[in-house]
Amino acid sequence: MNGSSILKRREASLALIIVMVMAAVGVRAPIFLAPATQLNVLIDTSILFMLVLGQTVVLLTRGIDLSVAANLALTGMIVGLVARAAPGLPIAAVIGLAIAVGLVLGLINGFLVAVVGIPPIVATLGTLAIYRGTIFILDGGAWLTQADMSKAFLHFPNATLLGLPHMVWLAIVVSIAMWVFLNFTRRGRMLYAVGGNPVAARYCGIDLARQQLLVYAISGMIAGLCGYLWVSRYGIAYVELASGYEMTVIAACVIGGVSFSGGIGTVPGALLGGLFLGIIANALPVIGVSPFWQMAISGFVILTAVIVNARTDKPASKIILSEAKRAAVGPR
Amino acid sequence: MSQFSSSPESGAVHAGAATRLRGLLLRWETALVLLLAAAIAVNSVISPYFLDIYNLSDATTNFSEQAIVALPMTLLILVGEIDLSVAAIIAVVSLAIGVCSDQGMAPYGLMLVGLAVGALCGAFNGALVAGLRLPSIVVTIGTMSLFRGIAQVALGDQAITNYAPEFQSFGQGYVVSWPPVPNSFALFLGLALVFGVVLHRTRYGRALYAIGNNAVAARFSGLNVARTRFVLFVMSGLLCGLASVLLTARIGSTRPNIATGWELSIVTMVVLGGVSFEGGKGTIPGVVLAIFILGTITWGLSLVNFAGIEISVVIGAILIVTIAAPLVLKRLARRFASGSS
Amino acid sequence: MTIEPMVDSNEPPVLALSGVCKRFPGMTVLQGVGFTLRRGEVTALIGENGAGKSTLVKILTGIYGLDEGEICVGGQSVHFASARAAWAAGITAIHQEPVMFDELSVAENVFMGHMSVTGAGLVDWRGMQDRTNEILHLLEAGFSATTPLKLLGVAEKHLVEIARALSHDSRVVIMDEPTAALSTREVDDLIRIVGRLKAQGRAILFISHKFEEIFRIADRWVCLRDGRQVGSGAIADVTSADLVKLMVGRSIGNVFPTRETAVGEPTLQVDGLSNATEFADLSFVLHKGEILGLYGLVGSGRSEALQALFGLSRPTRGVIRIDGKVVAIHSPADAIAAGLAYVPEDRQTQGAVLAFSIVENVTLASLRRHSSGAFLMRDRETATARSVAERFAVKARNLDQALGDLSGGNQQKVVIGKWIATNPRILILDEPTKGIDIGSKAAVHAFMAELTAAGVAIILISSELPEVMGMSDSILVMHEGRVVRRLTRAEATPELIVTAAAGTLESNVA
Amino acid sequence: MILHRRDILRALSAGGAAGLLGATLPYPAFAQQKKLRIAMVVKVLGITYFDVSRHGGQKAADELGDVELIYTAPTKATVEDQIQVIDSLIAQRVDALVISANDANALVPTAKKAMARGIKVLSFDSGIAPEGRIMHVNAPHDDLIGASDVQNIAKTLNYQGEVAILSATSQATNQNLWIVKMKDEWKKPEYAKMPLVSVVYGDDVLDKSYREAQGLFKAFPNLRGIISPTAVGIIGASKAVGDAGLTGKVFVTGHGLPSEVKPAMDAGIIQTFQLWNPADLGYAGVMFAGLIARGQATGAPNTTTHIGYLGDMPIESDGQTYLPKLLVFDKSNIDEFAKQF
Repeated sequence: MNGSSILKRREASLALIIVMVMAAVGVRAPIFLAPATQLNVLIDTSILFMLVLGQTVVLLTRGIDLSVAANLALTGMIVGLVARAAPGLPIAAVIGLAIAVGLVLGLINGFLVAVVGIPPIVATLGTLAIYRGTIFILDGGAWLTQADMSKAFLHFPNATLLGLPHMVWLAIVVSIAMWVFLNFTRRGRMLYAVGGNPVAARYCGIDLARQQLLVYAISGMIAGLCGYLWVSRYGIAYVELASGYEMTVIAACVIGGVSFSGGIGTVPGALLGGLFLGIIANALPVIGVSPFWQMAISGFVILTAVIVNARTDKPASKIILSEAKRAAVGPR
Repeated sequence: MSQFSSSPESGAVHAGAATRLRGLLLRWETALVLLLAAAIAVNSVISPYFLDIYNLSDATTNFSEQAIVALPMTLLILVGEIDLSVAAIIAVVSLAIGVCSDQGMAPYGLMLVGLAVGALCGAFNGALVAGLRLPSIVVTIGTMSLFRGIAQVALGDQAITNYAPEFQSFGQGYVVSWPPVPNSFALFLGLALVFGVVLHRTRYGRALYAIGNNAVAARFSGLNVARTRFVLFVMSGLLCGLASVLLTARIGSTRPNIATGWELSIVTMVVLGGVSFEGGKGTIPGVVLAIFILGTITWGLSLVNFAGIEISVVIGAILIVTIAAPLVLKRLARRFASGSS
Repeated sequence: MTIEPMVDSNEPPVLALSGVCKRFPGMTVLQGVGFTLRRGEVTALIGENGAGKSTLVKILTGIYGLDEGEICVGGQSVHFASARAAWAAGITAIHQEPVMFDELSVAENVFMGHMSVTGAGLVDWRGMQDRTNEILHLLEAGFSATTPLKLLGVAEKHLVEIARALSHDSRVVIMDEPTAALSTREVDDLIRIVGRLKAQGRAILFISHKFEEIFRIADRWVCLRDGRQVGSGAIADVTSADLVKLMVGRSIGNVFPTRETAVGEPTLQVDGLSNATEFADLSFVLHKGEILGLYGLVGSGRSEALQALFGLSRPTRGVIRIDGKVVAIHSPADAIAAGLAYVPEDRQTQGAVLAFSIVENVTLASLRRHSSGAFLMRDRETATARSVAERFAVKARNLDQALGDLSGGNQQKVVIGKWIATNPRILILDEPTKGIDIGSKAAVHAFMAELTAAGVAIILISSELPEVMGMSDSILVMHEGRVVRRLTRAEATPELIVTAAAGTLESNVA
Repeated sequence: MILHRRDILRALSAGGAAGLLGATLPYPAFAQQKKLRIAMVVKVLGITYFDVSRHGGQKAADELGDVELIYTAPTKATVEDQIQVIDSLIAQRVDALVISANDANALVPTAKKAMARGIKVLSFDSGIAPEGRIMHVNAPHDDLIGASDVQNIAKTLNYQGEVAILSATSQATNQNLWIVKMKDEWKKPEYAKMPLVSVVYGDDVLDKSYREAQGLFKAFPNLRGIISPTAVGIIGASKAVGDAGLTGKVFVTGHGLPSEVKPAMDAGIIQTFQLWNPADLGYAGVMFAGLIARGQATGAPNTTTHIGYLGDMPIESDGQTYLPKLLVFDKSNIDEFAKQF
């Protein structure tokens, strides 16, 4: 594996900060540290974990997917409508459908970016509007509620397997799959190459367009899966579902040390970024701090993370003078 | 490639051939003019209420504040930066105005406070981007949360609403009564003129294009790249301040969710105007045309009672199609050229 | 170094090109190119910039397709759809600027695009690293497979590129100006490695502007001019004068202009210029009409020191006097105001704005002089640009043509013209002729002579010994951030300069 | 020069009639059309509650005869978007506007502009400040609602245990008023063993409401009841109770649509909740608007108007009329109402 210790140090420091935050919250409200609460945090953050990983692969190629939340909402609505029309649909089919719909929406982004050549931010800004609007057009703006969904449909995410809800299991599976993909497959390593130096990647025979199609497809599939989970977990689907959530996802990536300039970012880092925001979101209500603080805190943390990352990222200035000579030069 | 001739005729050669770049932009703007004409024509057909001076005047108020912020955003994207915190700055400024208004400050004072707080927020962004050399997209995603977060923390569970009528008239008044030109629209037109002249006629504008195309070469040529970036962020903050004053005065209310999502609408205006994220490409006339196109389409569709979200679908599609069309055409042309040879 | 090439003339050539043509919309860049590469032979590909060498490399590496002609590998006609196909056929290239991945490890850089996988379909990290270490060992590299690339210097990155070529077990290795960014010592190392590749029976296509190297290592040569192949043959049968004549289509007499050395009074005095890590105690006096050569290996701190002088970075110490008065230079703008100009080393990223027209490039450093108030005066700009274009004989359709459309040499002329437009009294030229063709080179040298005659003082940074020695009135040699030798034109010999630059100690320039 | 809006209004009302006529010249037919066009503008599209009120409005339109009802709303519940929607309706020269406001004060200037152009402006459900409307059709009296909310949870909990309120946004006018009235009711001695421990805000966003409810369980381990006087909050709260396995320990009540709340009631998380009939609100709003536009009612304070099946509705001195009855749902009637809305 890439032996860059800087990355590891960054993740360690983020983990440390998270532990400190948890300890501080724990002092104010010990219940926060109870296993049950921690499990709740984990459940609550599972969707964010998966979305952050999807966004990470896109960011690795110097892209961005602003349409994740819209994709999630549209997929959720489509799945919900299908499930309402066919209540007997097995849950595996529902999940398969969600992933398929998400994939199609992701491929649309991929097509616009990789084949047509539209800058990712513009393409996904456009599809963000279109996907959200499509939800409205699909159902005229009506809400789908629990009453429209079958028991099985609603039950799945929270049902447990070996003590953990399915939702957490899915997050774990996606995380491991993504970790293996990014570290142990040729295609995964190629993503780092494409983002790190697109020209060099081309010289290595890597087809940039195919890599781009791939990452938007991955991001789309994950968004689709999360669309079903979101809708079934909260028992609701509507136009503004998860509105603006793309910014939370991107913020988690930034905190997790995934670079916008491509080629830098790891699965553990991204997960820690998501965990951080998840903990903040869950801790504030527990310690009785107004939720209005949440946004300001996450903004502050993003800026701190960026500044810290920039510090550790600075390439060490090329040292030409030998030690002794430098001492002689030194500042006056 | 022919030998550059140093004879006097070269002047004629020069005058006859437009810059490749400029030629391209010219075509982009021509396309925008056609699009605008089409939008106006369609609107006049689908709604009998479209061509009405009062209605058009009302229509401008709904985009003028965003359009004002689109001007500095154009310059920022032109030099390869972006400010995603604009809407959040509007919220913070509105908060500051509200707090001062509750203290009984006079309307002109409120205006100054708005501009000052906006510029301050911009300076904060600028210091992080230009001073610490951080990527602006990340910095402004951070300040976007921070600024709006501050507004949320400070406002908590209240809205500030008791604005003096004199202050509200900034946002609700008209420069002249006939034709009824709202203050905000007049300000936008004036600012667009200033921005256009500065960008296209002065050495400061040339410097921006140089930085956008190659910041390193610009720095090596003696341009102060860091200071320019800083100034642009301050400018962005300042005009967000102005937009916030106008918006707050127009709706006479400050809530933490004021101007939510505006950053994306503003970026859409700029991108549709032909400004490229790669930097160094784009014009003010292009952006102004894009603003009119978006305003016209939005207004036309609302006149036939399209829902806002349906309008945003149309706008999203127009954005993608207008950006994609030249790319696809270029590719087709290339294929045709290589196919025929 | 006495490795005999293993040439067996009965074998089919490793690579054979015939009638290769490539067109871009509106122009033909290659026409009727045909030559062969043989096992264990180094073939030098020479030609002025814009002659089509790079295009040919891109065709051979599968980046471009070709419009006409045929490429045969080992006697078989091939068609490269991608870089991968070229690899598969056993062709790899080492590019002029290392094209690599800073964030990844050396092993990944070597194997990117053709990583081996284990039975489970996962990347075989272990095997890949072992293989890389083997190759690195062969190349006597001082780093390992797991080293992050970003920690390596330019020369080491070239080693990684060579390791990449070896990892493919390539039959054909293309080297596109591999020595452009290397110091003399590193060039020696490279030539040794080329010798070893040759001994292993690989065919090498070596592209260079430096005849000295070509005559050291090449067995055969192929010359391109304006996209056509104008000759080929054995190196032993030609002289450099013959090749120059073929390349430019005319003979160039004396390479360096003769100058009346009329050095005037001191204009720039630098005293103890230092920063913390890159250079220390740089002191010199520059006179009007003088050319001061600054020689040193890449990484000796010469560019860094002069960039600090020009206000691009902050020195920690040092006094700068111009015409006897102390000046404070905190930014390039201050430097320009003080009468300095700096033509940077890297034309593409530091010198030129490629999307700008010739006019816009020429006036970029002197916008204030070309405007009235804040407003730009198009007429004034055009007049300046025209005078620059005429003075340098810039080849272009018109003054509004984008710089990116011009050849490298013409771009460089415009970049130098940009600085002339500031009316500098002191001109710093950092590798002004690096990677440009002979015609442009001569134009630059002639122009330097012209300027000094007019009293302008010039500092010339160059890695090319003949250039430094041919142009300079006096020479400073830098090593590890310090001036280790000061020589007058009369004293300077290549041996003195090279030994001084290499330092007394065995230095490892990373 | 900045003209005050008052000057414009004066100019409009004096010379404006002529101007308006002039502007309408291309389409004179529209000015003379007798058919009444009433626009119903709600807070946001897609809410069942408002869809039900729309049905009520349509019923009123049918009963009035020769009325075209335009039902519209922004797709985001922000006042900026709502202003844009109202502007487009003003431009279409509807005869009356019936609005449920996203911000009481911020709509005033736009509403005034509408009235200056001869449009009758009423608010319903969520009011516009008095100077911006002729009258407001309100839900049942706040004290009635507030008291009933507290009584509902008290009945469920048998007057014992900690209770918290999970509201919509912190600025929501209605919710804040009800909370005040709830607190008044709470002062009564019978609630001594049932303290109010916290008021939190879920912003009418489902996942936020859900998380706030979870936070309540953590912060108040002895919590027994949650009052959520908002249709989104009540769903989020009951989902959180179910998911946390607290069914039977923590009970929820508040306001919601029977069809949406029924699953939670079936699960035993909710025993009783309440709502007025949103159809009645829409019905009354459109009916009043139609009658006022036709000059058959004035909408002035202290007058009484006969509003179809709702009977005589008095407008009180605050310019508001209140729905006469509140619906309390429990096991006995939920199935019947769930079919309706």
